[in-house]
Amino acid sequence: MAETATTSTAVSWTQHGAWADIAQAGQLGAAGPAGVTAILQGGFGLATLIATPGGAPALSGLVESRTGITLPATPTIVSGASHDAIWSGPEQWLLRAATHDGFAELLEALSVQAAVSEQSDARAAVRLSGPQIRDALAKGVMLDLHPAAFAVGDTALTSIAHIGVHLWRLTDEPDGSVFEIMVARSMVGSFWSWFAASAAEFGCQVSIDRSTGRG
Amino acid sequence: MRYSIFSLLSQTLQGHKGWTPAWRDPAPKPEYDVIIIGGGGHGLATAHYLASRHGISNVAVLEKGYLGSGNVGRNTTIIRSNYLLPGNTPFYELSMKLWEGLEQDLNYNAMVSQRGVLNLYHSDAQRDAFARRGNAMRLAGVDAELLGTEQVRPMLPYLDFDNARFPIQGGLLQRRGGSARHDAVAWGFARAADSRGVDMIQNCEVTGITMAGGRAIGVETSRGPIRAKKIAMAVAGNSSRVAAMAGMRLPIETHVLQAFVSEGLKPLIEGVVTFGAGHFYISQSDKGGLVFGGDIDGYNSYAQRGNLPVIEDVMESAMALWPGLGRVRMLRHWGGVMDMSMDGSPIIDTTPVEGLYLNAGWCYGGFKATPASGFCFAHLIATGQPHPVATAYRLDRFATGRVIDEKGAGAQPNLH
Amino acid sequence: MRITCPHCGARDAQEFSYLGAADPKRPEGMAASEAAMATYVYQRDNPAGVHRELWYHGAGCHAWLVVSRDTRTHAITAVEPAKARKAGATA
Amino acid sequence: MSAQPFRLASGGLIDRGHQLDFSFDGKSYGGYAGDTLASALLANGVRLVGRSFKYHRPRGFLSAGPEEPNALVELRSGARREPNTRATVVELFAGLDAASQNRWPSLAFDLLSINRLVSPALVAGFYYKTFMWPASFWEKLYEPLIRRAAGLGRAAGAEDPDQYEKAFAFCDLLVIGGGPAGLAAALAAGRSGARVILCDEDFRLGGRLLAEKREIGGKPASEWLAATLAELESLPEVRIVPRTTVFGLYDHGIYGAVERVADHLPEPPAHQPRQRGWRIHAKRAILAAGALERPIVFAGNDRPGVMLAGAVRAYVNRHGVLPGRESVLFTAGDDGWTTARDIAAAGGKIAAIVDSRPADPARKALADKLGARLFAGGAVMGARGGRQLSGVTIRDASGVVTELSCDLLAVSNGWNPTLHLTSHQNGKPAWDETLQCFVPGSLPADLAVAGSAAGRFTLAQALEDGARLGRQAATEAGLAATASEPAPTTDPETTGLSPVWRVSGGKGKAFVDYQNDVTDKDVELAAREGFRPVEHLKRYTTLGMATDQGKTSNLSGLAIMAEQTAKTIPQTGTTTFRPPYTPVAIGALAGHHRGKEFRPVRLAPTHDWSKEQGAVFVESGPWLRAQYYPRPGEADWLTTVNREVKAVRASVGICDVSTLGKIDIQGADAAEFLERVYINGWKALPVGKARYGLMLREDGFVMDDGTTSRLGDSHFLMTTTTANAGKVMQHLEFCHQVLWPELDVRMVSVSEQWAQVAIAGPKARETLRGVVDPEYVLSNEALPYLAARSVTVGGGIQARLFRISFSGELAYELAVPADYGDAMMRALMQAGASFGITPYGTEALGVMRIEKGHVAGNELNGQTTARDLGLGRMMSSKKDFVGRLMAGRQALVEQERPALVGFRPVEPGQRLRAGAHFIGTGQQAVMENDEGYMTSVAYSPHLKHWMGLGLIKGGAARIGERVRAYDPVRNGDVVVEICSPVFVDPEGARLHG
Repeated sequence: MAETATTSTAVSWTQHGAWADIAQAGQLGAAGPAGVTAILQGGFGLATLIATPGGAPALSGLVESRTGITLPATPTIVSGASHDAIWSGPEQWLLRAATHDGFAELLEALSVQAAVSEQSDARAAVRLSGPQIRDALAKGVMLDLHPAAFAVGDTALTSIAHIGVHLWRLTDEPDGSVFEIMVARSMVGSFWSWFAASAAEFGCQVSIDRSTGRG
Repeated sequence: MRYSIFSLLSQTLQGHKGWTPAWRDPAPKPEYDVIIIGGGGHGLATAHYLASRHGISNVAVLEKGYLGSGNVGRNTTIIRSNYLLPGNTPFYELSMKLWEGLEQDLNYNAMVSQRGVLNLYHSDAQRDAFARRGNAMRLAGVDAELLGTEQVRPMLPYLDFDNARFPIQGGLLQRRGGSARHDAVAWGFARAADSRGVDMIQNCEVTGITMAGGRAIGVETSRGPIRAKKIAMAVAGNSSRVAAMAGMRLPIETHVLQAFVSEGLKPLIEGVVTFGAGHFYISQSDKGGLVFGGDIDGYNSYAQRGNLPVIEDVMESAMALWPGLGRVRMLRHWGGVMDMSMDGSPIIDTTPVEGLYLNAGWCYGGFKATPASGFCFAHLIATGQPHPVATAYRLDRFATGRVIDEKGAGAQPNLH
Repeated sequence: MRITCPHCGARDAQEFSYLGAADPKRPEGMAASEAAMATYVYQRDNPAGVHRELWYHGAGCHAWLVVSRDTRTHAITAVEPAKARKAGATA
Repeated sequence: MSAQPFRLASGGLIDRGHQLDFSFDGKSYGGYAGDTLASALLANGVRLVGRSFKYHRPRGFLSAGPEEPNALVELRSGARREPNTRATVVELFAGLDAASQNRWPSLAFDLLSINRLVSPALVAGFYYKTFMWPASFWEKLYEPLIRRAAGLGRAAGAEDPDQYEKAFAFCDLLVIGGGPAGLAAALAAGRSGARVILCDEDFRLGGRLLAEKREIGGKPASEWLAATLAELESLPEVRIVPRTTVFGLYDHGIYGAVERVADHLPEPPAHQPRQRGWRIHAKRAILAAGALERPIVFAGNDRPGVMLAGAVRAYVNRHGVLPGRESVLFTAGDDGWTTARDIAAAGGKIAAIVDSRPADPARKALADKLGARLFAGGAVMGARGGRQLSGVTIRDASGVVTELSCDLLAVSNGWNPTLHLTSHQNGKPAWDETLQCFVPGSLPADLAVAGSAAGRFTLAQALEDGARLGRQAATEAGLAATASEPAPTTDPETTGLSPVWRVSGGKGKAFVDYQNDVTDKDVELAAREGFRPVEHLKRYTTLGMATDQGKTSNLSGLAIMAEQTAKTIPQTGTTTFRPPYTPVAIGALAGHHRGKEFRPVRLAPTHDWSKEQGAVFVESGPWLRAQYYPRPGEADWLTTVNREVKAVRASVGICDVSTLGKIDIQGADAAEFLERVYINGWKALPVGKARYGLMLREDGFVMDDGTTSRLGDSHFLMTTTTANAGKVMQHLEFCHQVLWPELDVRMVSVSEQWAQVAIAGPKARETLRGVVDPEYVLSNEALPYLAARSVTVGGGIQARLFRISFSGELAYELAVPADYGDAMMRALMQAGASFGITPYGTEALGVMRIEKGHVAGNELNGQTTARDLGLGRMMSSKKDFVGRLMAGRQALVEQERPALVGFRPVEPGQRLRAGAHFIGTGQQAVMENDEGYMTSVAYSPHLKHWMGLGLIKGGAARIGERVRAYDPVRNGDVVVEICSPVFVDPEGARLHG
């Protein structure tokens, strides 16, 4: 058979995001005003950057020149207009872009100063808020998330219910603190099972961030 | 005095006033033929077999606390000989045979109870690994049966067969496995050894090993120096500390293992059941308490206590195996210090120091080994030769590569 | 137990996995002897007291740490990254 | 509904407007909100609630709290049945259903009470001395009888229908106990802004204040309590958690606690757990758990109606229940007199007060005022009665014996500090000669003890300790302390005490440990037989081993042993306590993790697609993988797997391999690093090529294998087995950070980023052609065996293509970003539709790898060497690598080590099984003749017979020889022929096609 017999255009290469078939929009648990709000994230670009030995300042400078943000030296997240740099180990970061546009080129440019590994599809992310979000998270997070102990911009690699997570605190919104959690894609089902059980007593409003057309 | 239903009835008529101490409380003599350091199960058993099988009774057992204060009194009382490797199986089977005759040998009811040990498996690969072990047991003359779920279900109807994360597919059963009353084992050996003239010396801590010409000739203790022709160490989790007194380093780390008991319940479970998809094993004592445990905490410790992560891990496994345990209450938990060897198997051997003998590395399997450990250690001390079923338990096996690694976990004690 | 990771801060010991003694040094290179390697792999001080030991922050930053901990009380007196220690030693 | 004949007309912290109906042993009763099951039963005149463990003696209520040894019931029914539940701490709810336990057929007529007839023989340790003859009778006869008789309540066994959860909390100060000391501590610290958590096991805050008529600041204590609670409520950083028992203290300031979220309700409300297990991280803690009252050992001291004096006060003052019509007080100190006063104040009759201390005019005057006969210097020698107390025998100071009728005997012998948590870190309590009790000994640096728990028994001391230690904790947490206020004044109290450990001379059994039926005679026997160290005493007599953990018995036992051995109590031993403080439900510590949620499950990015295809999934470590894809009409799994294998070998199949570990390794020294972790060479591997690698543990045995590709000069992609992905990552980090930090090597797992699929079979290339964008040439020349390339698929989607094969066929692995995994499978199915493309699962994968003699998990079992697996020649002799030296040890290189070969049944129809051992033909099946074992087997549809891989002594040198595959545990004994481990296409023609 000739190599050209079939072409890939015959099938539409639809993306099947990490949250597909895991969680749906709507209220879960107790009815009434939701104590917890969850917004499932998708559509972002994500990559691991590891600096060459002693090369962290240079890498940070390069990242800054391209994105306007520097790389944090401590477990924090630095957010810019379109990118976040999230500490993920000594001299190691996750660089997140709001969209995939130009992301591959950015990574290509950074690879002169860093080991770059694309992780865009490797994590599921969820943004969490609401008056009782800390009570819900306390059922699995082994960290002190009190506002004084875990400030805006703090990040932590830890585990919840035997599942490795990366979590951080974003800028407060009018109704309180906002957290974001990233979890390995393969375990998002078990993560959600834990989260749904933990948030149920407070009522949880779940929505999907479709701003980027994915989710 | 001899124990029997007749002595019990006769004492009952006398208001139990005529019972005598189970063992004497002698002061240490200046010199013995053999000193056994450690009045736990293995040390006491060694004393009993030295006296009863080898006629060596000028023996002192030196115990820093009270008799049986080590792991023999803080384990989950399981006895079994379901081992895989040829270095182990005959040894544990000898132990099982000694358990089977222990009450008559000691004139003491240690409540040896062969209600079965069932290791559950949860995958085809695990089934095949268990078949390999079961077949090895059969080759060594040990009883073993491989059961499917259809046989396990009626035996243990409460287990989670239908909604489990790791479904139960069957189990490897050793019907002759079971349990024994742990304290009674120590007391029975102590009483039997005492009756043959062995001195059991409590509150006597060894603080040094006296050397002369490269040879161990005695010990320093909290009750003064004592000389001996042969000095035998049976100190489990403290093996490295005592060996260091003779300038030795051992292939051993000391770890904490926790154990748990529930409130007393009417009979729920007959034998011993182990969960193959986590670290968990459970049985029920004659008093009704569920006795259970799991993995070691996983770090070096002499503290005799553990921490919540392992406690929670054990409880999670308990619920995963048997969701009806949710409302059963854990009454007490405690920790014992384990002499974890680098390949997970024990050492019964002479040492580079002449006159000094080593019995160590029992990991968390020391209780079931108690009779054979004492039997083989006594044989080694008396004859200078390893007992035929304990020839693999050499100290030099780590250098030669003749390791006995049942789990294939490598040189990392907390994985065994 | 809580271990204060020099990178991440105080965390439950559950986030870490334990390897063992930190002080034995691997005999490196083709000239190393089998006996020396066997000692490195198998022989341990196993002290009842302060123990320098390796822990891996597997659920956190993936750093290997050298923790000084008293095996009698579990009290931790120092935690340092293994990488820094080695770098310091060879510098 | 019956009236509540023992309920006082007024008073108590109960809501008389809120009646709650409940039942006990099938009979209905009424109580009030605020009652415990115990107080409600006592209000109804029910005093017989249980039978004892060994002698089946009738038992009632001794206490009003967690120390209760006697009043254990089965609470609820069906799958919610909770045995051994202390009625004294069960909060009453409407519809509560409880039953007595350890009796048959009924509580009142318990047949096993005939044990009493033989009880003289059933002394401590009797079973060690008998049941030895004949040997077989122990397990066949005696033990089953003992087992049936032992145990108390019946567990449900069936699945617990309620949910549990865990939670983690952090605070500056944890206060354990919500009595006056704890509340004062929380207030003092809370006012400074400290983050405080206060846990109390009771459902109502106040501790002992609830049971007493006391004054604080010149006003009833209830006013202080209300004001304090209100202020605590107003402090945003103070959290009060009632119904929560702090059960254990663990390392580094971590406390275990259980919150009974819904135990006071018939069933947990929707979305609520029954209980919540807390792990509390506290910078400081204050133990303010109060004290437990001590009974006195005398004959008949277990009769229903003999109660602790403080418990009587609790029932009277808190619950409005006077649990007797005619009372006698037996006290060794001042505290007992309060009970007499409160009984009298409630309108009760005090027939007599027996005070063990010498005559004292003030006490005489008080007794007169209460209308009670006083026996100064006297003792209660015995208590009479069957199912309930009917009278007592009193010996006065001169030895004259008096018989009195009564239905309530309140016993007061001082209090033991509730210091249990101070023991949990190996702390030893210290004996206080003045107080005649054990007080906390050495404490962890971050724990302080306040009030009665420290042996400071007065209310004034409790308030003072709490305020001082609370302030101190706040200061130590770095907060500015508030001004120190003087502790509020209290009404006066005296604590004179001269404890009485036992009264001899009475008739009948005198109990030390009620629940385990340990008597004073048992302790004497233990002393006589040499079981004198306190641990021997406990273990020999079972003293303190019951569900109450000796809360009311340990000290009496020690005291009697001390008396027997002419020693003091501290010389005899100390009472130490192990966690938990009170028993903890297993469910609460497991939380969410049961059933399917026991451990997280990992799903491949193609999972939904496989599900759609009807796959059967199998647990593979943490993963669920597609095992096979049955089609309608297929008789069994083997039919399906045979079809899948045949389809691959004949045409093309696809199988998800996303679960393999993938580690991105970069850096100038990446190749050097691989040289050191793998046994084979890597420096010469060209960019764009893959190579099979094998790594050892440092002890020389095989750790893992996989294919590693060179994507760039300093960029490799390592694959690991599914099972070992995490372990290998940890190992590589170890090698880098600990062994060779000087190397420039940087690695990160990218396992989750890629969906990877194997496309195998003669039509694999043509299928792939339909998926990979046309500009990439896929010919054998352009993309030879072991090529590794970046390509695009679907019109520009970045992908990686590897020409590697586990099946021995022409095969590729294609990896795309995980979001496209689902689409990749659909595109491949469409591209291969005309070839009859077939999805296959792990079973078919396994068949084909065995047909090719590839090793996998069953062979990489941690006990095998590279040589054992026929891979010894891969070991480089030119470089050092992990495991090199240890792999050269004598025992690892011996010729007689079992080595990998293939096996086939001599009778082609016979089935092989992994785990069978090899025995030489004609040899006996004994251990000495054991030559090895079968590691993996499968049915080969290609060969049309079973085949196996295995390790056998002599290995390949024995090819052609026949041996027995001995499998007695499955009744198998098959003669097999040793053959090459490569069953299909040994020349590799298909691979390179």
